[in-house]
Amino acid sequence: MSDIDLDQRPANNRSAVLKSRLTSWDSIILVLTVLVLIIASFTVDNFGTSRNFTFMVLDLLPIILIALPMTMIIVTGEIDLSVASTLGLTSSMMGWLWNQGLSIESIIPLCIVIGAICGVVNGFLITGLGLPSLAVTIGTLALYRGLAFVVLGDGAVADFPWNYTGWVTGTIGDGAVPNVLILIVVLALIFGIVQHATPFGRSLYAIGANAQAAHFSGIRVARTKFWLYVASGAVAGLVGVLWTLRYSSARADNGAGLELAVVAAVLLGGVSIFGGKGSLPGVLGGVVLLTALQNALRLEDVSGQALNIVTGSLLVLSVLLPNVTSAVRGNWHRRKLRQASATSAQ
Amino acid sequence: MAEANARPRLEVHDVTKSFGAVAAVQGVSFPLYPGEAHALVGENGAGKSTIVKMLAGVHRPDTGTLRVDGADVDFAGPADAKAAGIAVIYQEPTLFPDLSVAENIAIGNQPLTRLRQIDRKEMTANAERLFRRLGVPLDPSRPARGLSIADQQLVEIAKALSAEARVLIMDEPTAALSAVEVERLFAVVRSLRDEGAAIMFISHRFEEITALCERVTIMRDGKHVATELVADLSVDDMIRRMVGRDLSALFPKQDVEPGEVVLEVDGLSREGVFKDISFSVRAGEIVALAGLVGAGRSEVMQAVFGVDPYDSGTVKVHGRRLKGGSPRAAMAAGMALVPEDRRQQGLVMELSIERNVTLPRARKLARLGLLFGGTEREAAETWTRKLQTKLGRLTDAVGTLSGGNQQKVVLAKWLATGPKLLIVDEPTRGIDVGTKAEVHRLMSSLAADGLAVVMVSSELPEVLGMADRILVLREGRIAAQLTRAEATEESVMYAAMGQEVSV
Amino acid sequence: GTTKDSASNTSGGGQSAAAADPNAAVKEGLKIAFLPKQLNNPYSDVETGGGKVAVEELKGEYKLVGPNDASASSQVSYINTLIQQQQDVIVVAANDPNAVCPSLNQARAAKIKVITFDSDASKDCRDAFINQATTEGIGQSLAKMALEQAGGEGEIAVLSATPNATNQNSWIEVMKEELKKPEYSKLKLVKVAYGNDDDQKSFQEAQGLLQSYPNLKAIVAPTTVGIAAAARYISSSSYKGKVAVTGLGLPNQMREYVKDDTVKKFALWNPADIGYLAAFAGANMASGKITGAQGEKFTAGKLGEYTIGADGEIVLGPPTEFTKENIDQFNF
Amino acid sequence: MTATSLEAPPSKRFSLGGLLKTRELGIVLALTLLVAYTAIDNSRFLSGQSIRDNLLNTAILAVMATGQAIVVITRNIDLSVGSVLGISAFAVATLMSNNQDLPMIVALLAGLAIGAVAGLVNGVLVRYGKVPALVVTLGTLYIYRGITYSWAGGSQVNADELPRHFLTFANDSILGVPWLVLIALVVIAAGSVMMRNYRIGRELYAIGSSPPAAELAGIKVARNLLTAFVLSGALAGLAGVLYAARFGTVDAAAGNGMELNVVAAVVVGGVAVFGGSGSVWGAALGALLLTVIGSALAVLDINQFWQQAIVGALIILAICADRLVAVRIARSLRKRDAHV
Ligand SMILES: Nc1ncnc2c1ncn2[C@@H]1O[C@H](COP(=O)(O)OP(=O)(O)OP(=O)(O)O)[C@@H](O)[C@H]1O
Ligand SMILES: Nc1ncnc2c1ncn2[C@@H]1O[C@H](COP(=O)(O)OP(=O)(O)OP(=O)(O)O)[C@@H](O)[C@H]1O
Ligand SMILES: [Mg+2]
Ligand SMILES: [Mg+2]
Repeated sequence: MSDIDLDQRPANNRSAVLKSRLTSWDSIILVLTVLVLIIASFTVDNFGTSRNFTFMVLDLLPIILIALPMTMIIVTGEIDLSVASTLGLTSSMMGWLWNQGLSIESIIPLCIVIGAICGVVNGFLITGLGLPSLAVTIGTLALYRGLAFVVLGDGAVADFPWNYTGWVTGTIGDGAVPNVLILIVVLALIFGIVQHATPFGRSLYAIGANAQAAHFSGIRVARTKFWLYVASGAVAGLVGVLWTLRYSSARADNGAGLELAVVAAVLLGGVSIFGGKGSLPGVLGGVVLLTALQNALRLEDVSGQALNIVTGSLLVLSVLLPNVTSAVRGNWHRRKLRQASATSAQ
Repeated sequence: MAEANARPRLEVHDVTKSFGAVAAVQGVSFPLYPGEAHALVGENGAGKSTIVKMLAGVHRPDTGTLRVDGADVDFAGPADAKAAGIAVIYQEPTLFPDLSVAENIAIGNQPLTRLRQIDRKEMTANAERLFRRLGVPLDPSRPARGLSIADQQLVEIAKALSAEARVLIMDEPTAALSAVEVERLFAVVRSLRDEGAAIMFISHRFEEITALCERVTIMRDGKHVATELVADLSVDDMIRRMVGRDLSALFPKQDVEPGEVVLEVDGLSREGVFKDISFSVRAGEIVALAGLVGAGRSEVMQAVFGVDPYDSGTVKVHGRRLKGGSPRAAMAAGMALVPEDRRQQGLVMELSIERNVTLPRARKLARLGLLFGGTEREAAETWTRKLQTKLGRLTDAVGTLSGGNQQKVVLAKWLATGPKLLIVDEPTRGIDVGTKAEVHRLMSSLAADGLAVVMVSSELPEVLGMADRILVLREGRIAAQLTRAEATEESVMYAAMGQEVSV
Repeated sequence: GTTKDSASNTSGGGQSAAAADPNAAVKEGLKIAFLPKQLNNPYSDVETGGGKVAVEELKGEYKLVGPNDASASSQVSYINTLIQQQQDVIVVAANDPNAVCPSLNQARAAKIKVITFDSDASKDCRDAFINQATTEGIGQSLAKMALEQAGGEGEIAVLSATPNATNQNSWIEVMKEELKKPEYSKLKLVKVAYGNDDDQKSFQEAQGLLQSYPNLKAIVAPTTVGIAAAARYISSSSYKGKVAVTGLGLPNQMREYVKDDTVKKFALWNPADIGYLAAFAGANMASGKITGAQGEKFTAGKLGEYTIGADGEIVLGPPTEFTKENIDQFNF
Repeated sequence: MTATSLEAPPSKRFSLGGLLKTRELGIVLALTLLVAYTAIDNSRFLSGQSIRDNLLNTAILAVMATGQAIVVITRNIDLSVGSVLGISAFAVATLMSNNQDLPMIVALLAGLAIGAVAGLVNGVLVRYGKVPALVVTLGTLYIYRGITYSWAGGSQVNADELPRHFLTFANDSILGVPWLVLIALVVIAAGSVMMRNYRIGRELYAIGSSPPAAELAGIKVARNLLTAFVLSGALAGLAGVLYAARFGTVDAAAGNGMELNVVAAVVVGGVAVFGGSGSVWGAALGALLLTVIGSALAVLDINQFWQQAIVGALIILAICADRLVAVRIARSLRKRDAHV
């Protein structure tokens, strides 16, 4: 029975709706993000500069892009741990194809297709054969990374054309707005609209919360999940391209370990790992919060190890705090009721 | 029967419980005496299950007290209630799908060997004993996963019996059972009662209450209305006090001239589940599928709707053959299925009421492929109101509704799609009398407007009252087709059991 | 479209070489930041430790930053941070010669001097490179030790770091060339295995080598993690005394195995000196005494005078060989 | 429902039990095939030294997999085990290098204790903080590792600083069985018996099978979950000690990334990630299989670059095989219920 702990049903009026919306985790995280940005700009030297802004955008680029489809996947109650390896494989393939003499204009779409194929394999294993996604993507995590090494071995390919590598690291008209920010905004808008304002997006939540009921409602559960994995693979492929261009280096080990960072960011954004809950704005806030905080702390010479502790604590606190406050509020409410009935009895 | 002045085994004293702004229970008091069966009745959402959960230690009363043998108790959790000798059968089965049926029954007090290891032999023997007592042909070593709702309910009952409790609380244990199982259950409960246990029984079927219980507590809108001896009240009295008004005829079946054939099922088979099922349904007709629990009625209709696959046979809607295994194709052809298990199949508990109602129709409600809250809210508003659903806000999670109101949301969800063929599986399971009449009237008038209806039901009065034709399934095959005129309780039961019975 | 052949790789950045002023004084208060491949690696700790000593002698501000993992891209964020903090010198051991390039060039555009040590970045994105020894020198020394340890003939195998470690790969290349010479004709290199500079993986790779090649005479590990793991495995297995281990290692890590005779000889330069030299080169450059052009000379404290070679390379000196006799004189 | 069908025929139950066991049988089969193939290629793969090496390598993973299996069975996960191993290994190595005379048992107990505390923190956050286990342990994965890094910095405990008896513990054996393997076997056996035959074990299965039902059944969910996490932590701590003894050199990165191996072992071993089913000894077999795959690939002289890809492919194959067996069990169940 899922309603055991539903004691805190919000009050039935307009201000309560507003209150519950304001205290929902994604609004808290958005407020927190803005707060961190403002405080850091005033207190941390060099944080508020336009160059640092560019650096930050470049740092969060891979996480934020991969988080877009990952959010949907986690909302349906599944997970994709193979994204970083898909990224590595496309990066390798990009280097290999470049060495073969293909033009960069044809390599980029090809790489996205390769990423999508990785997603097709995941999707088939998970929805076609009905295997658990955590297990499957741990397997393909190893498989794709391994294939990346098979393709490019220990080498690195570095001589990508300057106009492409420069575009990824550059800014619009050499101003303060990085080129890739447009890409982030466009993709985030597309994914946001699909997730929150289309029948497809609605069905994701139903699938995550109760796949059987979704099936009974005419939602094609397997097919929906399948396409999510394809999207996840394609985006990972795109990020593989961007990653390669940003560092002008195609290597088999590119992006290793990124999957945990992405999952952490998505969870920090208030998406439930059990599916059925979460919003994209929250996730975007989560990613920005994490990156901004790390950037600021690094500028303050906080060591990498301490950053680990900060990241971990943030992750745990992000879910812990709302729970604790609501529990405290519930207790207080009950005590008030009891007191009221005690005084009225006298 | 217990003496009126005997000390109550368990007492609910002036308890109140609210969920946010919803006052589910307000100042209710009643006693449970040893050796007596006590009924708790009320409309959907009256607060019956909430009281059960307080007695079970799931919820803590906001105010008021519970007393066991005269002493105040404060249950911190279900374990405490269990320790106080209270066994509970919840409204929704709560089994462990991965554990064997025997383990499910024994969990918490498994028999132990001398090394404090679990004595599996003894455990299985226990389960077998209980099943024999209940007359259930279940294999104790099979996992609970895949049991039908009815079988799950039976395991729940066995579980409660095995606890050898001094207080047995049953929240609609019979909702999924057919007459035979109910009778067996009552026999067991009566013997428990005679051994001195206090019984609390919740049901929306009044014939069950008069058959089993000595005392009844009536609730309305969370408030206590009356606690009286059943013998002193007529069924109509009970209903009047519970609903607060008089009710009209229970089964207002309108006679309709059937139209063209809407659904044609021909030779449908699925290995191990059902075989060679053929029937057809015309517009305006209500066809009932009767049979014992486990006869495969739900499976047949799920295969017709496409949520389950089938091996051979055809399904035609309006003469056009329907692609198998695709609920979406079925919906496009104008079919709707109200499933039997609302928690697993009917609703997404975490989602809001409006989202649930519009789930199958999201695509139709979208403008330019986009959905904005307004249209969804309107559609949900219309249908939940039509079905008199008791709810707070449409944006509340559907899981916060009472069982019967959840059932209404499922109905609303499918009626909102405007189907030509409506399949309803146990449509009134857990629905109170008032609403049940409402649902029946609704089905009847929809049929009058040309809707073809297939109704799977374990409630014989409902089947007899509503159906134009009755198909009786036995062990996955059609055992008999009866017209409204031919059908009597005896003839249906005879076909269902394949032998002479006296019900 | 743009293909490999048509692409023009005029990557931006860089800075016009100003003329050197050999008479300028080395400035005080320079901000010199060290960015090793990865923090908490004992070897790079010794290197940066040397750097710290040098920066103190130079009365500068020493800073040590770095990622927890040795991946190509994780260094970039740190370089960016150092740019934001306006350091005067960045001393970096590149995890990938190209991945750090755009950032290093941004640093140089911001008037920061970039010195690489330990493992080089692309030539056109740093000002000077401190080479621990010439690639040839190390490759040859590895081949020589292998010949000695294997007793002049038989099968040998290499246990390297990651498959794409620049240093290791170039040394192994030289070693392979060397093995083609007649005096090595009886040595047979049967396999290059990779332990990814991960202790456990290296350990298991050593096991795998011995199972696949029962006649192995020696394992050559040109990485401190690999040699320690291989030595540890051999010392605790039945192969002790039959299979020799040699390569590049840290005396402190290897002392145990040298003393129990698992390892007879291995080599290394003094890593602390690398950091020391890098700090001095950076300070001299930031003070305008040198620009990184071939032939320029500068003094590096206790190490004496150095001359800049071709492509801005500064070579520390020949590696030291460690044996049971001399190992106790070293503590790093 | 006829009276004749009331007695469940015992023969059927027996065959079902037999079928259920095939879940682990699948892994055993895969293992046998792999070993046979490798041994045909290189007979030294079956030599005493090689078997010993494989068992020693499995031991640490298997100890951790035992704890992980228990947690996963409760429908939770413990991703912090790699970091717990790291913190315990470093702490114990430091302890032993500072106190050369401490007996081995103290080291083992210290490791267990450190791990248990780490596990307790996880458990408390999961249970009382109501934070999903994946989130908690992903967080503590970072936190515990960060603590180890901050404490150890770049320092390393080397073999020559550790007491001799501590180092030889890894290789010493009684009756030909190395201590390390013996400890692993004891842990696996104890874990299996606990999960199969004791109330606590069955309650853990119940919790994983349906958490809300477990609450309602009056199972002491909090106590049981804490026990599971403490066990997983303690075993990871124990693994840390074994790691320090076996590898001799310990730095702050010990056990980095190990969590994925452990989870892979558990999953390959047939423990369902959604809880409620699987067994401890299946997980141990999974650990053995993964280790043997690793060493077989090295022995078969497979190109280094292909190795990781093959490991990935084999993991997927193992999951597919497990699924196949599960589907067949389900089908036979349905057949048995059929009355058509
Ligand atoms: N966990 C909960 N959170 C919020 N509201 C709840 C919760 N549980 C019950 N309610 C509300 O409390 C009221 C009483 O519900 P309850 O389940 O006790 O009704 P019931 O009498 O059992 O009805 P039914 O006959 O339909 O089962 C309903 O209005 C319901 O919506
Ligand atoms: N998911 C499933 N897996 C395996 N067996 C199942 C599953 N669902 C149902 N069964 C079995 O199929 C048979 C028929 O199902 P079911 O009991 O639902 O039929 P029914 O006539 O609709 O009965 P009712 O609706 O009254 O419960 C039963 O024996 C049941 O145990
Ligand atoms: Mg109820
Ligand atoms: Mg049914």
